[in-house]
Amino acid sequence: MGVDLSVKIGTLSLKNPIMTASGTFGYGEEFSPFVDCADLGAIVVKGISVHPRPGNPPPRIVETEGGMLNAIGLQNGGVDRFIASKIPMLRDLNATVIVNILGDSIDDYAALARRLEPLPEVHGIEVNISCPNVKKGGVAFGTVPEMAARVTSAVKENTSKPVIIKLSPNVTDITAIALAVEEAGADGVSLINTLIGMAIDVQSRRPKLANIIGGLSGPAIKPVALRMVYQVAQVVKIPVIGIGGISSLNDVLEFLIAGATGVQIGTANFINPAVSGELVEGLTAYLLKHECSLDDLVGSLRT
Amino acid sequence: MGVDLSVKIGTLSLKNPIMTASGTFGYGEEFSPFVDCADLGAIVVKGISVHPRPGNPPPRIVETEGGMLNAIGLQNGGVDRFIASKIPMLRDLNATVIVNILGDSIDDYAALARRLEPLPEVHGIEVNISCPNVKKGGVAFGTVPEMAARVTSAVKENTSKPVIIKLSPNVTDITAIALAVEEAGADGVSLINTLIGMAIDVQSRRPKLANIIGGLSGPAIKPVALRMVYQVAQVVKIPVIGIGGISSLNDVLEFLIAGATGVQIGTANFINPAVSGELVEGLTAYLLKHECSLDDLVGSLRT
Amino acid sequence: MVVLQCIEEGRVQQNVQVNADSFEMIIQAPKIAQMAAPGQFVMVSCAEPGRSPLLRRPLSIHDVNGKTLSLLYRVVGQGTDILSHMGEKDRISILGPLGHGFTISNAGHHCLVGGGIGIAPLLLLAKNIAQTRPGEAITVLAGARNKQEFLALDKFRDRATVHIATDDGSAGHHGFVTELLDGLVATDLAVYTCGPTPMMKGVSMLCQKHGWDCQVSLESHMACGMGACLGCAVERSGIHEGVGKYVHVCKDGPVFDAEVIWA
Amino acid sequence: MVVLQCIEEGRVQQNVQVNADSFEMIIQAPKIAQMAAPGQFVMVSCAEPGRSPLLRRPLSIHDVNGKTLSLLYRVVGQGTDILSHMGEKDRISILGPLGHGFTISNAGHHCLVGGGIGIAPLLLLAKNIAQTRPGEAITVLAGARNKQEFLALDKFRDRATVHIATDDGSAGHHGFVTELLDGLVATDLAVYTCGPTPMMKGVSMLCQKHGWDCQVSLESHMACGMGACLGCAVERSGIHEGVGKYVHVCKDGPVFDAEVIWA
Ligand SMILES: Cc1cc2nc3c(=O)[nH]c(=O)nc-3n(C[C@H](O)[C@H](O)[C@H](O)COP(=O)(O)OP(=O)(O)OC[C@H]3O[C@@H](n4cnc5c(N)ncnc54)[C@H](O)[C@@H]3O)c2cc1C
Ligand SMILES: Cc1cc2nc3c(=O)[nH]c(=O)nc-3n(C[C@H](O)[C@H](O)[C@H](O)COP(=O)(O)OP(=O)(O)OC[C@H]3O[C@@H](n4cnc5c(N)ncnc54)[C@H](O)[C@@H]3O)c2cc1C
Ligand SMILES: Cc1cc2nc3c(=O)[nH]c(=O)nc-3n(C[C@H](O)[C@H](O)[C@H](O)COP(=O)(O)O)c2cc1C
Ligand SMILES: Cc1cc2nc3c(=O)[nH]c(=O)nc-3n(C[C@H](O)[C@H](O)[C@H](O)COP(=O)(O)O)c2cc1C
Ligand code: FES
Ligand code: FES
Repeated sequence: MGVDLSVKIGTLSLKNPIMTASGTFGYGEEFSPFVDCADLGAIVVKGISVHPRPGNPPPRIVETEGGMLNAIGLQNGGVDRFIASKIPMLRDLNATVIVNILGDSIDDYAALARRLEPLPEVHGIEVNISCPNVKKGGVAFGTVPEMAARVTSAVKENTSKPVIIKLSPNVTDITAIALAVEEAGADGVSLINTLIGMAIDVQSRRPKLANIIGGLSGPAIKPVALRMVYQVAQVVKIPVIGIGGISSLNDVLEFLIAGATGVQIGTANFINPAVSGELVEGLTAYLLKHECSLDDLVGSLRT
Repeated sequence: MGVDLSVKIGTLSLKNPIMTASGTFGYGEEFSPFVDCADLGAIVVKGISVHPRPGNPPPRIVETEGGMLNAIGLQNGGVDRFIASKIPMLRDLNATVIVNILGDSIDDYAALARRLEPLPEVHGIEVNISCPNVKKGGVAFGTVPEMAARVTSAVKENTSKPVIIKLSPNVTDITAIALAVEEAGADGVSLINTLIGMAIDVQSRRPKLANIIGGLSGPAIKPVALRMVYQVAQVVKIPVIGIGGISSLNDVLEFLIAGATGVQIGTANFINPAVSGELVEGLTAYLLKHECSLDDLVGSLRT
Repeated sequence: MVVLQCIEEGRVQQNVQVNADSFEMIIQAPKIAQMAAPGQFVMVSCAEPGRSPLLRRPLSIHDVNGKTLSLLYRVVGQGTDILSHMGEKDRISILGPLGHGFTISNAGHHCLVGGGIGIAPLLLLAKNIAQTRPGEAITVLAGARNKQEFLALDKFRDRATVHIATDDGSAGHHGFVTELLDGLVATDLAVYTCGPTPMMKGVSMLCQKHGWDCQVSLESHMACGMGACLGCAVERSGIHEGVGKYVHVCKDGPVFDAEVIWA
Repeated sequence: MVVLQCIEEGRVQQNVQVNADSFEMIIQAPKIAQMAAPGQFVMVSCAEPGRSPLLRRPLSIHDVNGKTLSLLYRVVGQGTDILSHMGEKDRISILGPLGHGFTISNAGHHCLVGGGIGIAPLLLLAKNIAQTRPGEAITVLAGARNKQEFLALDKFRDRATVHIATDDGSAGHHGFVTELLDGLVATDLAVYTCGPTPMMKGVSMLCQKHGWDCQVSLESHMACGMGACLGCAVERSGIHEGVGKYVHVCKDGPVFDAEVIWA
């Protein structure tokens, strides 16, 4: 298309900056009628843990104004089953695949990195240190710089693949976490994961989610995500991947201008399963029309 | 109306749990065509500082999906002017008045409490601790438990009026801050203040707010506010006042069920200036219809 | 089973009120209409992408006629209210057909049990059975709170014997539709049901008692409708380890063998 | 100055397209219509309270006839797009009348300078001057990008002499409307202007040069429209301490003496 959209995250180079966000795109296959995953910068698959997780009891999702709450509970079949049943399919998709991992302990993260290391189908690892849904695990790592750094080192020590640390927005100072994981060797950071929220059914006086609290996503959180991406991009040297309420080309451009090297599309996949592919085309057309390169755009905020 | 809606915050007793949120209701006068302020639980007036503040340059507000960003910059005429020009008017409104105060230093907060102490028209003080502590390199008082506690004690030492500490949601653990200010003698906590957010105009590549970042309010933040109110109500014994995206009776009920003793209406005043009065009527009607008392409702979440 | 699906910009052909709170919308959507099978559903947009209401709404495919698709829906909240205000020629984005629908049983007698709006997915099923199994008996048992609430019954009458029950006795049997089912004398019977959960549970219990096979069409809140978000989980009957604990309504269902859910 | 205002559930009487991207909406809103003064505005809802688009939209009062109010608006985004789709009998929540409008000067000759959609608030002003100052000269200078863009000119013609200017020369003076103003030979002139900021600034500079008094009608993003949120601040001319640094368009304005803004 006569315009270079490629971006680099550590040693990994992506066709373009448009990725899909973990947990919102399954393992890609469901979307094949709508997107050719090979056209995307990368697909980030649903979070994988060492052992299978049944996930939370229903109800697991509830709509809110401009967004949605989810409490899936990191349901997944575990890494063995992922390798056995999903990897072959991912190979056929021909996509750049980033595997999102999560654990209850540093050892879990290390073990997952080790298991994925030999697989050529896995091009990069995104480490979820921030999922708000499970009482155990997740949260703590993402909210304490030292812990976040330790997870990062543990993963880095066990893989040669580029490692992206996915940051939690439910913190006082996200730049402190970002700097800590950069220091610990992260090849990139992605943000934001969901904001912790809640909804109540007034008639029954029960939480609308069986898990009581859940993760808020969608356009409602975009202003918070954009602010955090801007703040983090100011302080780190590694690539920043923007996530949060991105649904349109304009949203993508806002995040790039704020300093993101790439973006991930989450909740928007549910509303329009073809959106990620459309955004690749839209961004290409925009750059052609305005005769500008990605570099011109990234971090070009005028203040 | 044959139903008791009164609630107590420290020594202050309010007609009902419906208040207006600081900065969204002016000093009450603007709303007199729409609400009789005397019918409300209280009106919380725009934040007051020791010295006048011009506020931020425009643009100061931008709409987002389900919410709005504001960067007013705490514009106010200073405490002297407030006492000279607003107090007489507030006296005539016959309303229960809570004055919201803000400062750059512990001394500012103490000074403000002292100046307001003699005024019978001031029934309570709400302390906005989301402001940067200039001496401490601009870290917001509200983000560090010790600083929040020190502000609280400083204010308590200088007033006999009930003191409500208004908490910032931009923290890792809001319960830690809540416990710290309770320990320091706060009579109540109100939450949440705005989430920090940002928006960018893609065409000009400039921030949509001259201040770059601003505070996100409105329905978009309701799930986060409700979650924080629920968490704080679990751990403190003092009254919790819920704030964040409340526009309807259903919203009010959600916050009460989550554990709030009272609520404040903010952004919704802009969309319907009569909303606060309507919510008092709505809540009254609801309690009558369901033959339940406020106590039955508050904290009645079934989990 | 891989289902073909697409997003189609449908065109509203008509949108008529059919009772106090329900509407039938007929939409030109040739692609989806052509692929649709009984018991499948679609996800319809109620706003521009990114605008609220944010999520698509799942609605069963009520009927198909050539290039058109019919949805029978009850107005219960913001999204369905927006739908009810749509008019001729309006565009509506439809994702579908989705999910695993009804499997027509080899039993010689088919009994379709619908409660309230649950009748919606049963029409296309009845048509399909009549067409593919000429001569086989089709019985429709429809339940409603009252006489006024019944939907689409006439469309069933020329292909099935229809019995009705009302909670208030204003028409047909005074009581639950399950009581009508219990009264059926049949050995070689297949039951297909959609409606309120308690009713469907009752139906499947009866079927176990009588040894009839039974398929139930479930509901659950959905974000994606295509197996990606895992939001639509419902617990399986029996004890299961790990991921096996839940099935997903949008992909494994919405139609399940009753035993999978209740046993 | 205390302005009386209210929230009124207006009723759309008609909503007609008047050029490529603009509409005129006539609304039955007797209370507001009765209170409205030239240069004031209303805040209209584009959605149910609490739904997005969340904030009300500020629109000038273009005209008033008995119990009806007229709004002349350009479709630029989501809110105005929603308005443009409203039809007869639709309800629309209106807050107003708001703000400080035009003050009719004692000068014998009144010049109304409008650019693009900025013509909107000038009609009611022209009518008002004609009515309260019979015999005084009214000149309207209207600017637009091209011939097709002009709005409401005919409504001015029977009360004022109208001169037009277009950027592309497709009608009237080929150039800026400010050039027409500069060409006016008058001593006892009062100028009232609304339009793009650069134009209004140009107008007020000219007025200073000629010694004419000038009132400008400003725009600013607004949340409340009634002086409560302080969101609509614009900087005052000159150096001012503390709160004096800004004026607020919704309350101190939208109409200001030009010197207050530019000097
Ligand atoms: C597979 C399937 C098929 C369905 N078929 C039909 C049908 O043919 N006719 C019909 O009238 N209804 C049907 N429903 C229910 C229908 O989806 C809901 O009534 C509708 O989503 C309500 O949306 P709302 O915005 O009007 O209500 P709101 O309460 O405002 O919706 C809020 C949120 O909750 C979700 N929600 C609310 N109720 C339900 C529900 N019962 N099931 C799933 N999600 C819900 C909405 O999708 C939305 O995300 C079906 C549901 C499913 C899962
Ligand atoms: C006092 C006053 C009088 C006005 N009178 C008229 C009129 O008579 N006719 C007319 O066509 N327009 C008028 N405007 C401008 C009009 O308010 C905006 O065009 C409109 O708000 C755009 O809303 P939107 O949702 O279509 O656009 P969007 O860009 O989607 O709006 C996004 C947000 O920005 C705000 N916004 C966008 N543009 C403006 C603007 N120029 N001024 C203020 N807020 C803006 C909107 O209110 C909304 O909150 C007036 C503005 C003011 C302040
Ligand atoms: C249903 C759902 C499931 C998710 N699962 C995961 C997950 O397994 N791992 C993870 O790191 N993030 C997960 N997320 C978070 C998203 O990847 C993304 O960070 C968040 O939704 C914000 O982006 P959005 O507003 O575009 O959706 C999930 C989000 C949703 C809505
Ligand atoms: C325009 C505006 C100005 C505000 N000014 C103040 C202020 O001066 N002091 C304060 O403590 N909170 C201030 N707030 C925060 C509100 O009081 C409230 O905490 C927040 O808006 C969340 O509630 P809401 O979603 O109902 O608006 C302001 C909010 C807005 C929108
Ligand atoms: S709705 Fe997303 S998996 Fe079923
Ligand atoms: S718009 Fe709120 S003060 Fe002017």
